This record gives sequence, structure tokens and C-alpha cells, in this order.
Amino acid sequence: MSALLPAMGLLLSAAMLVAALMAVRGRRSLPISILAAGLVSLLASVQFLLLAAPDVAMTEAAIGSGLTTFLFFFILARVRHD
Amino acid sequence: MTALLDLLGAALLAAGSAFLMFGALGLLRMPDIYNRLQAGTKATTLGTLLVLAGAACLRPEWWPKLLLIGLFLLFTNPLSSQVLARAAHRTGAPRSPLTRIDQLEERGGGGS
Amino acid sequence: MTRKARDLAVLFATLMLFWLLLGGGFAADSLLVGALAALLIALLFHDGLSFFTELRPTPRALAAGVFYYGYFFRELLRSNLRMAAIVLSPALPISPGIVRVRTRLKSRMGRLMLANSITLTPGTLTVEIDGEWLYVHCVTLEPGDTEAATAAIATGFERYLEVMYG
Amino acid sequence: MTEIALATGFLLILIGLYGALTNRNLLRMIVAFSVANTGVNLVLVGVGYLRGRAAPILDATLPAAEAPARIIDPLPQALVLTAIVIGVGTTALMLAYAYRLYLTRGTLDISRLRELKW
Amino acid sequence: MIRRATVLLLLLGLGGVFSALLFGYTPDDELNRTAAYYAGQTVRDTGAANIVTAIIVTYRGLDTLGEVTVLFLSAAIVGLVLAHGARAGGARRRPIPPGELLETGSRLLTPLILLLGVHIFVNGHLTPGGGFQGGAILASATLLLLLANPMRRFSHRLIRLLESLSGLLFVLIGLLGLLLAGGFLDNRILPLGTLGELTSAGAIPLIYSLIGLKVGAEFSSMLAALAETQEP
Amino acid sequence: MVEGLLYLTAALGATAFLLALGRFIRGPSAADRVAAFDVLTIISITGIVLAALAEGRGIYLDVALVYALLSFLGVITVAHYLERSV
Repeated sequence: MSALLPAMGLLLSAAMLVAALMAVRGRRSLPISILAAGLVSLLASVQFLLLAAPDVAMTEAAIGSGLTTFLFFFILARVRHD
Repeated sequence: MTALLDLLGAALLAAGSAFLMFGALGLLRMPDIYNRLQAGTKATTLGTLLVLAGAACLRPEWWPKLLLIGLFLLFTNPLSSQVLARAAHRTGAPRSPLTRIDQLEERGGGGS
Repeated sequence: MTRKARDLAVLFATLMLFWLLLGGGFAADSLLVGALAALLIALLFHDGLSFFTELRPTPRALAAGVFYYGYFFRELLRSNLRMAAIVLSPALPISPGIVRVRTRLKSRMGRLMLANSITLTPGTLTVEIDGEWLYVHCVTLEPGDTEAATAAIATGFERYLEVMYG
Repeated sequence: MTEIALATGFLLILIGLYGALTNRNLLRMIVAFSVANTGVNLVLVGVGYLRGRAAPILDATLPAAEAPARIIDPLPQALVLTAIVIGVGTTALMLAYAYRLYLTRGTLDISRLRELKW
Repeated sequence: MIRRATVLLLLLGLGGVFSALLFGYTPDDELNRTAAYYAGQTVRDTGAANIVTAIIVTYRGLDTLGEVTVLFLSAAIVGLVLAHGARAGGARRRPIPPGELLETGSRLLTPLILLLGVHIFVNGHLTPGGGFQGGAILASATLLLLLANPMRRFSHRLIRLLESLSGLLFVLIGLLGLLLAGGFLDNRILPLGTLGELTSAGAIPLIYSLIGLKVGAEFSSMLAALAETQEP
Repeated sequence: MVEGLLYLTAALGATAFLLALGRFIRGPSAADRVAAFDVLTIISITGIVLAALAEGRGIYLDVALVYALLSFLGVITVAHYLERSV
């Protein structure tokens, strides 16, 4: 079982980098950027769990990935006609 | 006895993640959003339930929390895909050319 | 007991069950804190529903519930096997369509459960619910008489849910 | 694990800063900042990780007496927990200001806001 | 063009620093002195099973007070900025009905989500989680209610009352610690109990619950303020 | 045997993760990406359960519960946004 967690970590890292690139590239539409940033945060949360930090993982999932994404979408709905 | 339970649990885990894989494959292969949601919802729900059941076999003392996660998923997962399908239909998401009939379209647009 | 008080009691009981499953155990302090929190939440959300709110308290309804879950899991497994077969075949044999299905259920919980069950079972996904009509997306729609074919989508679950919730 | 986390975190910081500095849309800049924020958190937690040790929460499988030999450093975790919470506060503030700016100027493009040019 | 080159140069420099840090990093085998202190002494000092919680609530309690204050300030400023920025008049769009399924579902799930939030912050000293996470989950329940019915209005007085009351009690417990025990926010004003039980670790569950309520109220007021601004 | 099956589980889960990530990258619409996001969250729950089994710590399961909640709320938020953006 010892090789399992680092392998998962590597997979997550690769996915996070891809999602981060999607988030900052300007050509995609804004909702997709925000979703990609949410995905980075979500995967970071699993990564925290693998780094033996369940407290941080839960905080990142509930606050970093959850609330932040919701706030972004709330504001986006209000500045949409740009 | 425990060895048998362990084996059962591991088999359930593997079956569950096989269903997850089918679901993700369907998500990738299907032609439009409704069919993707179909594949995604069903397979991930059953897959996760099987994984949780497998974990409960491997670690019997965790069953209350695993049951709770399963129940929660059983209610939220179909609900979220229904809401998403409705939103997609309202925004006029493209349907696959294979679609034979759309009686919701015939009813006429959004508001209920 | 008035209906409102009964709903409140049912919600409170459900929340306590949830608390116990969350891992409180039967220690006195944990039970006390859980009861306090559950009571506050139940009072604050008096329009909150619970899984058991509209469940009829008759033995027949309970039996129907058990049968319902048996049927539900069988259908869930079947639907997944079918979906796996579709996804794995190279030709992707689908002929999707959105059809409408009539339901007789009136209670809110019953309708929610029906929509959820339809979503999780063979090749169907509820898209919209409007009065007595459910709009259901099907992956493989048989050619021919849609009315008769679609009526079967709901009746399997309705049979049990009608006894449970009415 | 530590190396993976550190490398990912550093790369995320760079990607986030790149996005924040090259995009012109304010909302995009805020998104990029939140990516960089995640990267910083990942680096900090990664530094606290020690190979083969468990999470700093004692229970039946991890009695208090064995704790110093078996748990990882709890301090970075507490720090990062704080950082995440403050992070959402600052993000909310940035978003509110961006919305206000949009209402008064009708745009989110920073190159059209003269006073902010550098 | 020059700007982009400058940015790339800056990032390249930063990348150099980072790679130097990465390749120069040697993992420790032992905890450093501070961490070893926390690992060894936490149970004796505070009786909390979750050492991270013990650090946040007791050892670094003053920082947490500051953190909660910062969060309060940012919520207040968001409310202020949005309240003054609300678009006056304008054609309001016909509200879209939320759909029966989501409405029923939200009525079913909101109490459960709230109870999950309470469980997370009450058990902050035993399991992962605590006031901040639990508060965020309480706010998620608010969000679910808002999404199921966008026209819903929350009682601002109730939210504000909850927030100021829990903040006040938090400071009061801190001062009690100064009077009865070793210092500000010392948790030993209540008995430490046995490790692993709900009523253990002195005042930590109480303080973290108050933090949870306060954080939940703050995030909820932020979301409610956002929802009340008009959509274009 | 049990060990092998666990590795098989991890491998299948990783494949599922990559496939769903592929849908997330390809899109084309935001709704497709949200569907992929949902599936990725659910696959992460499996990942968390596996990590909990590997480390033998039941407390990790609390995080999985938060994830189940999060996937639901995220989808609902984006659906709400999409419905109002026609």
C-alpha cells in the first residue's frame, strides 16, 4: 500500500497544473476559468489529505473550493453584460 | 471469516471503481450533455455506493459514517444532475442529432 | 397531535438519527448536545422536510418501503450494466429523446423520490417536473408507440411510492 | 510526497502570478490570485510533512504517549488553516470592489482605468 | 510587449529562487523543537485530541481572535460596498421559478447540512474540522436556501444578533481565562475531562462552537448581502 | 489477493479520473464542465476512502462527507448561474 499515496499525489499534481493553466489562460470564457480554479482548489484539498492534514483539507474543501467559487459566480452574474 | 470479509470488501471496491470508470468513459464518449449526465450520474452513484460498501466490509467499525455518506449521495447526486439538466435545457444546450423526440421543447420553452 | 407538531417531532427524530450516525455514540453529553442542536434546527426550519415526514405510519407503508428499496437497488444495478454495455460498444448504440410521463403522486417527498429514482434507473433522467407531468430524457427510445413505452417508466416505482407517501 | 507538494505549489504560484500580471480583466486577475494562494498553502503544508508519519489527531490508533514520535508538524497546518480563511475574506473584498468599480465605470478592463495604470 | 517581457523576466527570477529552494530542501526526520513541544505537551496542557485545534484555539488563541475580527471586517465592508452599490431602479427581470425538485430537495437537505455543520464544530477537538469549517458549512446551508428560492430574505437582525452575541461570549470566555486560569483564552476554566470524550479539553469545544456560529453568521451575511443586490 | 484488488481499484479510479478530466478539458460548454467537475468530486470521494483505508484512520471520512455536500452545492450554483444567463 505504500506506493499508493505518492502515486495518487503525482496524478493530482498533474491534474492541478492542467486545471491551473486552464484557469489563467485568457482565451476561455470566465465561468470556465472560475470552474478550473475551483478544481485546482478541490484537488489541492485531496492533496492536503494525502499530506496528512485532514483539518486543512476540510477547510480548503468547504471554504477555498466551496465558498470562493460561489462568491465568484454570484459576482459574475452581476457583471455579466461586459 | 475476516479473510473472507476482506476479500469481499476488496472485490466490492474494485467493482465500484470499475463502474466509476464506465461512468467517466460514458461522460467522455456520449454526444450531448443529457447523455453525459445519464452516464455520469448512474455510474458514479452505484460506483461510490459499492466503494463505500467495500470499505465497510474491510473496516466494519466505520459503518455509520460510510452509510451516511452513501445516503447523502443517494439523495444529492440525482438531484444535482436533474437541476443541471433542467438548466442546460433552458439555456438551449445543443442536442445530439440522434435525438428522436423532445416533448419538453414541444411544450414551449421555460416557465412552468 | 396536530399535523405541525407531528412534522416537527418527525424532523427532530430524523435529525437525532443523523446525529447518531455521525458518530456521536450513546454517551450522555453527546446525546444532550445533539438533542439541543436538533431541536434548535427543527424549530428554526419548521418548513423543513424529512425523509419520513409524509410517510404513512402503517405497516403496509413500511413493507412497501422495504420492497421499494429492493426494487430500487436491483434497477440501479441493471441500469448500470446496461449503461456499461452501451458505453463499451464501439458503435455507441443510442437513440435519445425527451418524453413526458404522467404521475399520480401528490406528496412532495413522493414526487422527489420518484424523480430521483427515475434518474438513477435504466436509461432515464428527469429533466423537468411540471404539475403532473414529468419530462424524462431517455437514452434508448424504442421506435413505435412512445405513450405505452413511457408509461412503464414511472409505474414501477409509483406502485410502491403511492403506498408509502400517497 | 513533500517534493511533489513543493514542486506543485511553486508551479502554481508561478502560474497564478503569470495570470494575475498578464490578464486585463479584473475578475480573471482575482481568479489567478486565488490559484497562487492555493499554491502557497500547498507549499506550507508540504514543508510540514514528514515521511511515514500520521496526522496530528490522536485517537485509539494513536495514543498520546506515542505522539511525538509518530505525528507530523501541526504548526504549518494551523497556519494554513488561518491563511485559507483569511484568503476567502480578501477574495470577497476584491470581488466586492471589482463589482463596485464595474458599477461606476462600466468596465472590468484595467487598461481602461487610467488611475490604476502602472 | 515590454510589459510582458518584464513579467516573464520577473517570473523567471522567481522560478530560479523556487527551484533553488526545492533542490536545497532536505526533509527532516525529527520534529523541530516547537512541534515536539506541541506534540508532547498538548494533551497534558489542554486535553484536546486534535493538536491543530489546540494550537488554533488555545496556544494561538489571540491570533484566532484577530482572524475572526478580520473576517468580520471584510464581511462588514462587503456589505457596505454592496449596499451603496446597489443598482437603483432598472427593469427587473421576471424571476425564474426555482423548480419543484430543488425546492423540495433544499427543504429536505438544509436541516441535515446545518446539523453536519454543528457536528463539525462541536467535535472540533476530536475530529478534523472545527469552527471555521463548520461555519462555512452553515453558510453553505444559507446558500442552498438562497439558490432554491432567490427571493428569500433572511432576517439581518437575527444574523447580526447571532454574530455579535457569539463574538461577545468568545471575548468573555477569553477574559474568564485571564481571571480564573493562566491567561487570555486559557481553556482550563473548565475541567479537562478524559481524552476523546465530547466534554473534554476544557473550554475548547465551547470556544470553537462560538467561533463556528460567528463565522457562519459572517459568511451568511456576506452571501445575503450579495443576493440582495439586484441582478442586471 | 486483497492487496492486488486494492491496487486494481486505485488503477481503475485513476483511469476514471483521467477520463473525467479529459471531459473537463474538452468541454465544450460550461454545463459539460460542471458535469465533469461533479464526477471528479465523486471520484475524489473514492480517493479519500482509499486513503483512509491505506492509513487506517477513520477520521478522514469526515472530509468525504464535506465533499459529497460540496459536489452538490457546486453543481446547483453553476446551474443557477446558467439558467439566468440566457
